[in-house]
Parts: sequence; C-alpha cells; structure tokens
Amino acid sequence: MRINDVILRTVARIVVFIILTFGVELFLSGHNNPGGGFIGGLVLSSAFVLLYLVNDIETVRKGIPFDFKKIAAFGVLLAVGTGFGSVLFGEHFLTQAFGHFHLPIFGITELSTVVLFEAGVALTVVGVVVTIILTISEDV
Amino acid sequence: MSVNEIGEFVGALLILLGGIASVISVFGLIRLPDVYTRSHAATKSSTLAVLLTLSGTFLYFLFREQFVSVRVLLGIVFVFLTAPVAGHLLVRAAYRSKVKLADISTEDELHDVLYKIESENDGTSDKS
Amino acid sequence: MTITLSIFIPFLAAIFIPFIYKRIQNRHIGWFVIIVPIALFIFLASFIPSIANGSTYMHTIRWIDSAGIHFATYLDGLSLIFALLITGVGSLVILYSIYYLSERESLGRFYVYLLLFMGAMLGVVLSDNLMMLYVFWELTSISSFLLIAFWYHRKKSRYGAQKSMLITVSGGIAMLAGFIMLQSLTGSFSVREIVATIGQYTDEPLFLWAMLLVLLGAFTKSAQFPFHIWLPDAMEAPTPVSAYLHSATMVKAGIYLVARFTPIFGGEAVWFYTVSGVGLFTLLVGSFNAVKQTDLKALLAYSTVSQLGLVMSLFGLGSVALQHGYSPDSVIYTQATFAALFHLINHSTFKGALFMVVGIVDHELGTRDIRRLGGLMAFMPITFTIALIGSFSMAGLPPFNGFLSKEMFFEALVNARNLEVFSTGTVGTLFLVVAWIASVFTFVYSMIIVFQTFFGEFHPERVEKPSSEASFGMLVAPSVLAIFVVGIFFFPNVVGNYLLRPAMTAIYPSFAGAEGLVPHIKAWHGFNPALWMTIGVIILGTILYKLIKYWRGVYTIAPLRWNLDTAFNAGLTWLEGGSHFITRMYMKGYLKDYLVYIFTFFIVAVGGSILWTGSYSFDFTDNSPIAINEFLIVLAMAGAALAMIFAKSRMTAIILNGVLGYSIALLFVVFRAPDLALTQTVVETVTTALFLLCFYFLPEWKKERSARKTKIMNGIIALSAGTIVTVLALAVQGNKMFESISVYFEDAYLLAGGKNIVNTILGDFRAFDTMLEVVVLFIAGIGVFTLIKLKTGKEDKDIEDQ
Amino acid sequence: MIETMLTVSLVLFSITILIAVVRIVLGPSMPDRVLALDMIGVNLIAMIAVVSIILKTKAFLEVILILGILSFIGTIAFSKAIERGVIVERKRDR
Amino acid sequence: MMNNIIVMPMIIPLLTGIILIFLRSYTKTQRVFSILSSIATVVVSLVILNRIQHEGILRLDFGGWLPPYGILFVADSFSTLLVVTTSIVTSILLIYAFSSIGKQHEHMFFYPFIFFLVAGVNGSFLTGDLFNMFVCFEVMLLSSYVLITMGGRKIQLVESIKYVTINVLSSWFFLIGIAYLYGTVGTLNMAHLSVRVAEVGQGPLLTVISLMFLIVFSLKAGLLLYFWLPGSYSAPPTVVAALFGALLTKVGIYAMFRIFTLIFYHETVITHTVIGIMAILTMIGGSIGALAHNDIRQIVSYNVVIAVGFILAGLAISSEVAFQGAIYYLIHDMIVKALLFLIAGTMIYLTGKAKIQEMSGLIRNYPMLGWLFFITMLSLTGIPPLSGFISKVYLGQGAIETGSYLLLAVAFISGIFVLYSLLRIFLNSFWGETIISEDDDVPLKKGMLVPCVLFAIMTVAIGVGAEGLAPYVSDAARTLMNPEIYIDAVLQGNR
Amino acid sequence: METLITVLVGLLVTVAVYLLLSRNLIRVILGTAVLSHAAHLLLMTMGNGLKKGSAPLLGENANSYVDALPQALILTAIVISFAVTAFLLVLAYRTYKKTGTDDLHALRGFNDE
Repeated sequence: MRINDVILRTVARIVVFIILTFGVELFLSGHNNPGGGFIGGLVLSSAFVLLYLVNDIETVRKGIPFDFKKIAAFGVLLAVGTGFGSVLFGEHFLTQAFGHFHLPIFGITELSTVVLFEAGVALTVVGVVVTIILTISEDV
Repeated sequence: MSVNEIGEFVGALLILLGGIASVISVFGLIRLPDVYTRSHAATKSSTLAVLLTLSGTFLYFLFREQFVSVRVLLGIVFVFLTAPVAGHLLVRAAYRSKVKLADISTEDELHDVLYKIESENDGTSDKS
Repeated sequence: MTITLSIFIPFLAAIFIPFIYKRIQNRHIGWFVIIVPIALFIFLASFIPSIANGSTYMHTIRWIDSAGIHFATYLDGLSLIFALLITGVGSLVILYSIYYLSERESLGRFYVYLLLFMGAMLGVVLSDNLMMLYVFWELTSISSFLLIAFWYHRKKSRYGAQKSMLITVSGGIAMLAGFIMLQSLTGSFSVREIVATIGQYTDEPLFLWAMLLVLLGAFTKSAQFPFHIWLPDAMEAPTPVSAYLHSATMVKAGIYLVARFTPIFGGEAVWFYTVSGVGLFTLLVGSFNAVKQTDLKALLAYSTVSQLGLVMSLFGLGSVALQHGYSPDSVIYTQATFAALFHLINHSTFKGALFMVVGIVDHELGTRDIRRLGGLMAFMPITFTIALIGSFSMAGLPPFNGFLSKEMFFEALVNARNLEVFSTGTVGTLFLVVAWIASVFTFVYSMIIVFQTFFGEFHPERVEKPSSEASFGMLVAPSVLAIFVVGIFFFPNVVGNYLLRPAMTAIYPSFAGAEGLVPHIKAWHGFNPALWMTIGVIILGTILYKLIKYWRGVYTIAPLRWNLDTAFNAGLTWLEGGSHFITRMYMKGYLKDYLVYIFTFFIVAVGGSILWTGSYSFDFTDNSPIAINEFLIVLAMAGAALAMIFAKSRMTAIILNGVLGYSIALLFVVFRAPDLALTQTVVETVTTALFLLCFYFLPEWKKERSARKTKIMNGIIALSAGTIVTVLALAVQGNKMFESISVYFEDAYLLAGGKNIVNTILGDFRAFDTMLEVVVLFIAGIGVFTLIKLKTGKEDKDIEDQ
Repeated sequence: MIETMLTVSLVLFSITILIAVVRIVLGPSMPDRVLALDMIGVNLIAMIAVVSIILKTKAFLEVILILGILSFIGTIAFSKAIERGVIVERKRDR
Repeated sequence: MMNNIIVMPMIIPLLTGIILIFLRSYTKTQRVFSILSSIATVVVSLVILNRIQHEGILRLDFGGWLPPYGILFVADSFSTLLVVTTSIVTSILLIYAFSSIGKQHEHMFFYPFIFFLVAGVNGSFLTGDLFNMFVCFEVMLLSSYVLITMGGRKIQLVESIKYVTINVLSSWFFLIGIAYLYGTVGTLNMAHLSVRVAEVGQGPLLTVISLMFLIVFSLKAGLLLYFWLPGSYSAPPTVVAALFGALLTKVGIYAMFRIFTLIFYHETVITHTVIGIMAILTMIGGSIGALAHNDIRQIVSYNVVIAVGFILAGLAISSEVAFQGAIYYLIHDMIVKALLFLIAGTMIYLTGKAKIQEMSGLIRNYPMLGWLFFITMLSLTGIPPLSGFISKVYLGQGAIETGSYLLLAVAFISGIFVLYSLLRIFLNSFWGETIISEDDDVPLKKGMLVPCVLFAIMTVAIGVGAEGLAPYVSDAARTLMNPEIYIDAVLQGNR
Repeated sequence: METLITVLVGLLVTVAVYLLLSRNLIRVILGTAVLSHAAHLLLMTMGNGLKKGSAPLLGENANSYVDALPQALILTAIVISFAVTAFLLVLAYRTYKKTGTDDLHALRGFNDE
C-alpha cells in the first residue's frame, strides 16, 4: 500500500535544515554553553534519522553518498589523533592548547585544539548512529 | 508597574493559561472515547498550551533581561510546524492499523477505501 | 661440579637420541644409549673409596635465587648407594632391553623416556635442595607415566599410566606442601641446613603436618598401602621398565626419601608408628595378595609392594634410635636401618633378576600366565637357574643374600619388642607376628614362581609361541644380577663396609663412628630367635604351598575380595558422575538462573553486610526541598516504571521506557544539568528508534507463563535488590565524608578556557574518558555492522548443540 | 505573584504528565499511547521553559528546542511503526 | 622526563585498530600491519617495565592535569608485567589468527576488534582512575561482545546473550559502586581514594561499598560468579576463545588486586575472608566442572575457573610472598591458558569433533601437538620446571605463613583436578587407537603450530628462568603490599 | 529531594531486576535500559547535593555551581549505555533471526550430554 507522505516530506525538509543548523551551533558553542561534540553529533545524527524516516535509504544515499563507517573511523582517528598530536609536540598525552588569536574577519577569537577533538567526537557519533540504523534497516 | 513588570506579568499569565489549557487537554485525553477524538484534545489544545507557555517564556525573558531568545522563537516555530504533521501522521496510522472508532461515531467515510485496499493486497505479501 | 653434570648427562643424551635414531638404521639404538649409564656407573663407583672415608661432595648452581631454590647436588653415602643402583641396574636393564625390544618398536621414544627417567632419578637422590628434589621427583612420575603407557594404544596401558600418574603426582603435591612447610619453619630448602636446625622446631604443629605430608609423598611413590594399587597396573609397561622402575629404582625413591628425612623426623613417635606400621601392613597385604595372582608380573608387583613395605618398616624401626640422640644403648636400634639398606640392595638384585626372567618367559612363550605355564626347566635351564636363585633369595633361604637381610629383619623386630620407648610392648609383639606371617606368604609365592613355572608338565598348546631358551644377550643381565645375589651372600661385609657404612653415617650423623653402627654380617649366627623364625617360615610355608589348592578359597571371602582397585575405579567414576550431576544441577544454561545467582549473591553479601555492620545510619537534614511538581513527575516515572512490568505489548513497554527517559531529562533540567538533559533526550529518541527498528522483526511478546511461585520469587529478589541499592544510597548520602574534588573544576575558564564546566571536564580535564567513550561507541557501531553482515551460518555443520 | 503563577502552572503541567502516563498504561490502542507520549513531550517542553524562568537561566533553552525536534521525530517513528511496522525502508515503492 | 611512553601500550593498539578499519579490503596489509604494531607494543611495554625498575613507578597525567583532578596512567611493576604479557600473548595469537580465522572474518574487521580489546585490557591495567577503569572495561567488553558474536553461529549468539547481559549488568553495578564511592569520599583517583579512605578509616559503610566492587570484579573475573564463563568461552572461534581465556578474566583479577590492596585493605577480616571463601568455592566448582564434561572446550573453560580461584587465593592470603605467587601465576596462566585454548581449538579443527571420546590417537598423526598438550598439562598442574611451579611454591609459603591451611589444601588439591581433567583429554584423544588414517587426516597448518610452540617455549622459559622475572615480580608484590609506594608516586609533586 | 530520587532509583532497580529475570529477550534488554537509568540517577544524587547552586556554566556568574563532575561522568555513561543497548538490541534481533525464538528458556546453549 503506497502511502502518501507529501505533508511529512515538505515539513521534514525544513525541519532537517533547522536541526542541522542547530546541531552545528550546539557543537560550536559547546565550550562555553551547553552543547559540545557529543550533543552536536547526536543532534546531527537525529537529523539523519529523520531523513531516513521520511525518505527511504536509497534516496538518501543518492543525496549523501558517504560511507558512514569511514566517517566514524575518521572521527575516532581525529579524537585519538589530537591526543597523540600533543605527544609529538612533547606535551603530555591529550594536552589541549587554547589561545586567543586575532583573525582578520572574526576579530579576537578563541581557538582551541579541543574543537578538533570535539569534531572527532561529533563525527564519530554521527557515523556510528547512522551506521547502526542503516545496517539494521538494510538487513531485512 | 513598569513596562517590564507588566511584560513579565503577561508572560507569567500566558504560562498559567498554558498550564490550564494543558490540563484541559489532558482531561480530553483521558475522558474522550476513542483515539480519534482524543487526538483532537491532545494535538490541538496541547499545542496551544505549549505555544502559550513558550510565548510567555519569550516575553518573560524579553522583558526581564532584554534577551531575545532565538531558541525559544525557533521552538515556537518548530512546534507550530511539526505538531499538526505529527498529529496527522499518528491518526492516519491509527486509522490504517484499524483502531476501532468509538461506538458513538456515526460515520466512517473511508471505511470502504481502507478495506478495499486491504483485500487487494491480500494476494500479494504485505511485508514492506 | 662433575656430580651435577652427571645428572644432566642423561638429559642431554635424551635430547640427542632422536637424532641418532633417525640416522642409524642397521644397529640397535640401545647400544648407543647403554654408554651413558655405564659411564656414569663407573664415574660414580670411583667415589666409593672417598665416600667410604667419610667425605661428601656438594655443589651448588643458583637457580631461583630469590626463592632460595638452588640446583644443589650433594653426594654422600646414602645417595651413592642409590645412584649406583640407578646406573648399575640401569645399564643391565638397557642391555636386556636391547634384546627384549624388537626394532619395530619406536625405540627412540623408549630410550628417551628411559634416559629422562634415569636423569630424574639421579636428580632425586643427588639433590640437596628440596625444590630440586621435587622437580626430579615429579619428573620420575612423568617418565614412569610415559613408560607405562609405552604401548599407548592398549587400553590397559593407558589405565595403568593414568593411575600411577594420579597417585604419584598427588603424593608429590602433598610432599611439596610438606617441603614448603619445612621451609617456612626453618627458612631453608637445603636438606643439610634443615637437618642442622630442625631440632628447635619439633614442637611446632607445622612440623607434624610437614612430616605427614612428606610421608604421603614417600608412601605414594613407594607403593605403600593404601597407595600400592598403582604398582600392579604399572606392569603394563614393557618388562625392562618394570624391572628398572617398578622394582629397582623409582619405587625406592620413597624409601630414599624416608631415609633422607630420618635425621629430620626420626625419633618422633608419629614417624615411628606411621612408617613402621604402614610398612608392615603393606608387607602383609602385598605378600598375601601376591599368592593369589596368576599373572607372573602381577605376582612380582605384589611381591615388590610387600618387599618395599618390609624396607619401609625397617626404616621406621631404625628411626627410634634418634629419639634421645646418641647413646651407646640406642645404637642397637640402628641395626634395623642397616638391615633396611642392605635389603634394599639385595632386593634390587634378586627382584631385577626375577623380572627379567619373567620377561624372558613372556618374550619366548607369549604368555606369563602361571596356569598356562609349567615344565620350562627342560628347555630353559639358564633361565630356570636364575629364577631359582632369585626366588630363593626372596624367600629368605641361604645361600642367597635375601637370607641375610631377612634374618636381620627378624632380629630388628625382636629388638623392637624390647623397645622401651613409645610404650610399645604389645605392639612390638604384634609387629613381630605380622612380619612373620607375611614372611610365610613371601615364601609361598616365591615357591610358586619357581615351581609352578619351571616344574611340572609343559603344555605347548597353552602358550602362544614355540619355546626355546632365550638368546644369550637377554640372559646376560639377569645372570649378572644372579651372580650378585650369590656373591653378596658370601661377601656381605664388602657391601657393609664400603657402601652401607657411609650411608649409615649419613642417616645417623650423630652416631658417626659409633661402635656397632655397622655390624659384621654373618651368615651363621647361632640359633637365635631370628633363625628359629626362619625355620618356622620354611616349614609352614612349605605346608601352605603344598596345600594351596585347599585354602585358596580364602581369597573369595568377601572382605578380602573388596579390593582397593575397585574402590579407586569406583571413586573415579563416582567423582566424574557426581561432578556431572552437581554441575548439571546449577549450570542449567538459563540466563535467568545465572542472574538469580548473581542477585542472590548481591543480596546476601551486600545486604547481609549492611545489616551486619549496621551501616544504615541516615541523615536527611541536608536534603533539598521537594517541589510539588517534582514529586508529581517522580510519581509519573514510578508509575511508568511499574507499568513496564505489567505491559502487555512490547510497544507499550517501549513507550513507557521513552516516558522514563524523557522524564529523566526533565529531572536533569531540575538538577541544573543542561548538557545531560540534551544528551539524554537525544539518546532516548535514538534508542527508541532503534527499539522500534529491531522489534519489528521480533514476535510480540507472550504473557510470561512462569508459575506464580517463580513470579513471587522474582519479585522478592527484585524488591530486595532495589531496597539494598536505596538503603545504601541513603546511607552514603548521610555520610559524605569529604568535599568532592569537583570544586577544582570551577576554575575551568582559567585552566582550560571554557565556561561550560561539564564540557571542559569532558573535553579537557577528563578528555581521556571522552576519547575512550568515543571508541566504545565506535566499536558498538562497527560491531553492529559486523554482527549483521558477517554470516558464516552456512558452515554450520559445526560441533554445536551437542 | 509571578512565582505563584509559575509554580501553579508547573504543577498543572505535571498533573498533565501524570494523567498522560495513566493513558499510556490504559491504552487501549497503540496510537493512544503514542498520543499520550507526544503530549508528555510537549508538556515537558513547557515545564522546562517554566523551570528555566524560575531558575533564571538561559541554559535550558536549547533543551526546549531539542525536545521539540525529538518528540516530533519520535512521534513520526512511532506512527510509522504502527502504520507499516518497518520505520526505515530500504526503498520506497515496493 | 616525559612519561608519554606509558600510554603507548593502549594507544598503539587503538590507533592500529582504527587504521585497520580503513584497510578493510587489503588482507595482506592488515596482517603485516597488525603484527608489526603488536610487536611494537611488546617492545614499548618492555621498555616501560625496565624503566620502572630504575625510576620507580611511572605516571602520566593526561593533558597535564595533576591528580586527583585529571585522569592518569600509572605504570607499576604489577600492571606493566600484565601489560607485557598481554602484548606478547596477543602477538602470538595473531599469528594463529592469520592461518585460522578466514577471509570472511578478516574482511569484517576482525583485527581491529582484537586491537580494541587489547587497548581496553591494557588501559584497564594502567589506569589510575576508577571511572576511567570503568570506561576501559567498556572498551574491552564491547570488543569482546563483538568478538564473541563474530561469525553469528547459533551457539555463539545464544551464549553471547548470556555473556553480554551479565556483563552489562555488572557494568551498571560497577557504575553504582563508583557512585557510592564518589558519594562518600568525593574523588575518583585511586591513590587519592586510598588516602581518603585511610584518613577516615574503612568504616562499615565503606566496607559494604567495597563488597559492591567485589561483586562487580568477581563477575568479570569469574570468581564464584563464573556461571557465564564456560559457555561463552566455548562458543567463539579458537583465537577469540584463547584471547578471552588468556586476558579477560585477568582484568577482573587485576582490578580486584588493585582495589583490595590499594583502597580497601583495612578491613581484611571481612573482605579478604569473603574473597578467600569465594576462592575456595571457585576452585571446588571449577574442579568439579572440569571433571563433569566430555567436551574439551568446556573442560578447558573450567580450567580457567580453577585458575581464577587459585590466583585470588593469593589475594585472600594477602602477604607479600602470596602476592608474588599470584603474580607469577597470573603471567603463567595468561600464557598457558592461551596455549591450552589454542590446542583445544586445533584439535577440534583437525577432527571436527569436540568430545574426548570421539577422537582418539591423535598423537600418531600430530605428535607435536600431542607433546605440546602434554607440556601444557604439566605446566598447569604446576610440575617443575614449568611456569606454574614457582607460583605454587610462593603461594604455598604465603598460605603457611598466614596459617591459611584450608586455602592451601584446596589450592593444591585443585592442581590434581586440573591434572586429571587434562589427563582425560590426553589419554583419550591423543593416545589410544588412531581412528583417522593418515590419508584422510586434516593437515596441521604451520601457522597453527608455530604459535603453540612459541607459547610452550615461553612456559618453559618462564619456569626455568623464573629468576629473570623475580626482580619485577618482587617489586610488584612489594608495591601491592605497601600501598603508600603507589600513593606517593601518584600524588607527590609534579614529577 | 535526594531521598525521593533515591527511592525512585530503588524502584527503577526493582523494576529492572524484575524485567531482567523474565524469560523474554526484549524484557531483559528493557531491564538493562532501566537499570542504566537508575545508575545515572544514582550518580546524580551523589554529588554535592541536588539543586544546590546553578548550572555549571561559568557564563551564568552564579555564586555556586552544582557538582559538575557527576554530570560529566553521567554523560560518558549515557553514551556508553547507548552503545551497549544498541549492540544488545541488534544481538537480540540476530538471535531471533537465527534461532526463531525470543524465549530465553529455549536458548540454553551448550548441552554437554
């Protein structure tokens, strides 16, 4: 039985957009406000979940042709790698550096290696959640 | 009373109204006879309730701290956008999964459509 | 140094044998092997003069220094006797085996085992360090195991090997415990050091335990009652092995141990009674059982058991001399020990010869069943002669060495009757009677060997091979032993002075040089009680032998038929069956049972200790106030949780779980944890989606069909677990003993440049946790992928669900 | 005054949630329950808004939005589960 | 001097695992890379072990945050010995995996999971933070969940459900225990916990909480609560079973030693008595179980249980000598259990049967395998000069010194049961009539035999060369006996 | 408040244990999920006191903050519990597909005679 999902899909398009934006915002604001890599990643992945709920896997895959396992692996690599990076700089493992930089457009900005770390976390979360959902759904 | 205080008061009032609306809607949820009627109570009035509350919150923050909360605004938009869709989907699902109408219901216009499709589909496997 | 090396030579040889074996085809590998024991024998024999002069040799290589375990060798009179026996008999046995074993057998393996054994045995007798002794001790058990099961495809061989391994290794482990106790007492593993210092510890309870445990080791190895049961089954080994291990050397390791430890434990009443009592009883049981055997080898096995008992009991009797240290009066008791050592040598000669004879019979005729044999004298004259010499010596008849030692045995027993120590009295008489009866049986079975095998009529149809005299090579070894049997009778004092004197000094260091420690052995010593006893033995023995078919029925009487073998087998069967039963009883394979065990343990351990220690002091003063709405939410959560138990469909349960999850998010908001609230909401949603995804494929759950009683039990368990968690949590909240370290993190902005404390903790202070948690998530993700995609199901012919 | 109003509304919202849980338990049909869950979600949003007013903090405003998003996603997932069983299809139009 | 090296035993496997994910379809590369990195781990951990002898306990504060605020790794002789053994055992097991696990598994991230498991195990050994230990446990457990189910045969799935559920349960208990402990003393760093617990004295409440941890670690270690163990160790492929048998229970044992020597060592009358009783029951239960079955995998698994009881008897005795014995035994057991599982698995691979009475006379066709089994049997029984011997001596000494005769008796008698249970396998399966003719026997791959031989060499080497390990082991035991050494190293100064 | 939450935790543990003890696979998984909720809540109550201080955001400029450490720990624990639950769910699904039953009584495993 074919089910007409026009309403849902129309709304979902907007909603997914909102979620994605919000997720990125959460991810970036994490160091000073609630949020961070985990939550950002989770929210992003919930956007993907919504996408998969509304559309079918094939359609989404056409739009986003990533291997989410690789994304997850890359995320872990990033998270572990930032820790490892500090070793290369002769610091304690997982030492995070932060500093205030004067950037041309943004003005004085606080940059921190934590962001890289958190990006790794976020990527992993997205990758893993989507992988799990896809794997189960494909196995019917 | 300054403008701000009035604003805060209005905000609080809206919230209280929201609370009352919410209780009313939940009485609908518990008292109404079938899922279709309950869905009216649940989606419509509770959406109203949450909108009232969120608007109240927005006003409160606006007047108290001169803070325009984008998140709350977004939330309002969001609820506006999604609540009807969710309600729609749910009721459709209920209908498709053949939840019975309350005994006092008089008419079921789509009855034939639903069951016709079903009987057509009986031949093929209904495993999606 | 060279002595240490002599232990290693057999091992080294054992390593090279397989290589040589592969190379040579035309010559019997035994000829290469035999070089080792002969060389060692000559080497060790060269020590006889210096040892006889009272010198000893000691050499230490450090091994596990920190534990006091050294590779310490010690050569004195006692160890020399044994070392000579090992290499001497070893040479003869290998010579014999060259003719006995055909080249079709896997000889490489055989000689490797044999050399292993020889090295191990040398190690046992030459070690000074107890741990070294233990090392070699177990190695003898293992090599004996391998040798017994040399023909491992035979079921009986495997059975015998298993039995001997289990019994001797168990004894060995007990002995190890005893050794460790000795070390704990004295602080040393060195026998000599222990001998020197043991005097001050004899009152410790540990001393007694150590003694008993060491004795356990000795008894199992020397096949003393009730551990003798492994020896007859060990006869499944090739005959050279039986001759070597199970009569001349390995079984004497226990004897050696008792002798070695006599200076440590001797003089104690328990030692005296245990060693001599067990020895005498073994003597009786062994000789009595030997008579009924129809298999020649089994007969010899029981006879070995009884002879070992004899030697053992003599050591027990001799230990009395140490009770009050040296005094001229107590020297007389040392004669028992002297007799023991003397008989030890004699036994090796005549028993070795007899085993070889039986081997010859078996080899030539294909059977060793007494009922099938007879009249072999006619065509096996040399074999017959050797058998005659051996048996008569065993029976204690002159002019063979067995006579001398048997006489001394009786004499020692007569002396023991006069013991004033340990309030013997009647017990001494009992000992005497038992020994005499046992000797009668010994006489009987000795006669059986000679007369039933070699006299009477030969029935060619009863044997499996045509019969002829054995080849010359095979006869050499037993003949040499037979010559010794006779030779020692005529020149006993050569042995006495050169070999036994230093050994006696080793056992009785405080008696060194005492008058009468080494008596002059005389074949004729007048009509003393011992001689009368011997005459009595001969008379009664002859009568019994003649009338054997009339009293054989004795063995079918019930109590005598219950033998320990069946008990051992039944024990093993029962053990396996019982284990199976018990394990089945609690390892049912149901997850639920296992969880019940765990929770029960939790309830008993934690709950019990809460009650027991009374750690349920609560303190609610520090509580924050509860708002009505919070209370209501908690109520809703409680309702949702409880409803999960009674939910009739899985979807309801999932929805309820969702309610729980979202409400917890609200609680997190109330508790000022925005990050948690965010995470909790998202995770809850995704989890719910997963539940829905997976559950679609699972069937709707059925109503729990469990019995009401089970449900109530589950309920009780669940309730108690919940209560314990709550009580403990309340107690903890009432007993916060320290400020949390988390105050430190409130400087997060200064320290790590972040204003969200939780996030700085996650991303900086405890970033490692976060990193690993990401890894966990990742593993789960890839794991799910693997779990679903990897299906090796088609190869399911596997061994599952057996 | 404002405090009281806020507290009263909080209590009202929690009563709503409590009753909605009753509906979940009672059922009778699955959509009823999902409806109630949806309602709980909406009320949680409201409660959080009120709580953040009482606590005078903006920290929880994100939660409001998230909860809004997620209760929507949850409801969609449930309704698809009820309607079709499978909630993520491999390919539509089968 | 930066101590970054001590995170390497965890990070190298972790990174290897991640990188191998990208190398999914290049089997050869995966193999080479994995063996290289595991050898690197071995080397690194050996370096750490030696540095500890010169410089004392090493610690690494992650991110430079001083304890007790940050997380840190602490490498003392005890933990590093275990790390070294873990790395070596894994390297050798990898060799076995190359020839046995099959392309399908390799394609499905088999090696990455192995490395994640090792990372979790090593992390659990090295961490100095209680909560971090929980997280490391989870890394290890999740990899083990995946590994046990890998292949998805029915028996694996069925057994893994029990395994996973019970372990999840124990994880939450662990978390609850951490919550309690944090509630009472307000810290998570183990050394700091020790200081604080010592400061207020281990009152009844803390003792009760310690029992909570006892339950958690007993579940992981298989002390008394070993019900899950025989089934789940019998189900997965041979390599995985060997890895589990060698490593998993040891982590629980390690944790138990750490907690009860470092933090809760004040009320030994209660805690250590309970541990002693549990150890005795475990040894009895294991012995009985080992005799009850005819399936080699089950016999072998129950042998793991016996060993757990034996090692924890050392904790119950709680004297320096006994600790030495326990540590020796831990090392010995990791190696020999791996060997035992490999041989058992190889036997099943060769015959296609799992019951001892269904195979017979294997020694004729596979003499090497037979003798390896023989050596394993003797080593496990504690026959000198193999590796099990010295620990028996030390444990015996400890038991006698403290008068724990019952423990001594049970521990030594359990050795006989070990012997008997394995002897049954040897006599039935290796000896006896050869059923399979030489023509249709399955060839024994070199890649399967070599790891076994390596393990056998190790057990002999450790037995004969016990003195070589002695300084490390005695240092480890000394540290366990004197918690202040550990505490000083962790809490004092900025290195 | 702490007491109330603690009692709730106790109740959740009770429910979780009861669910764990049942024969149905799904119930068991739900049990572990509920147990993880309980553990998280318990950890929450073990801080410096609930509701004492404001949210641990330094931007709020409050006088005191609630205990942030348990929050961080819980966050980690939540993610781990998610990972575990996901795996367990898929395991249940695979097991059902392979064996055709979700009754733990039928899933006994090794039956060595």
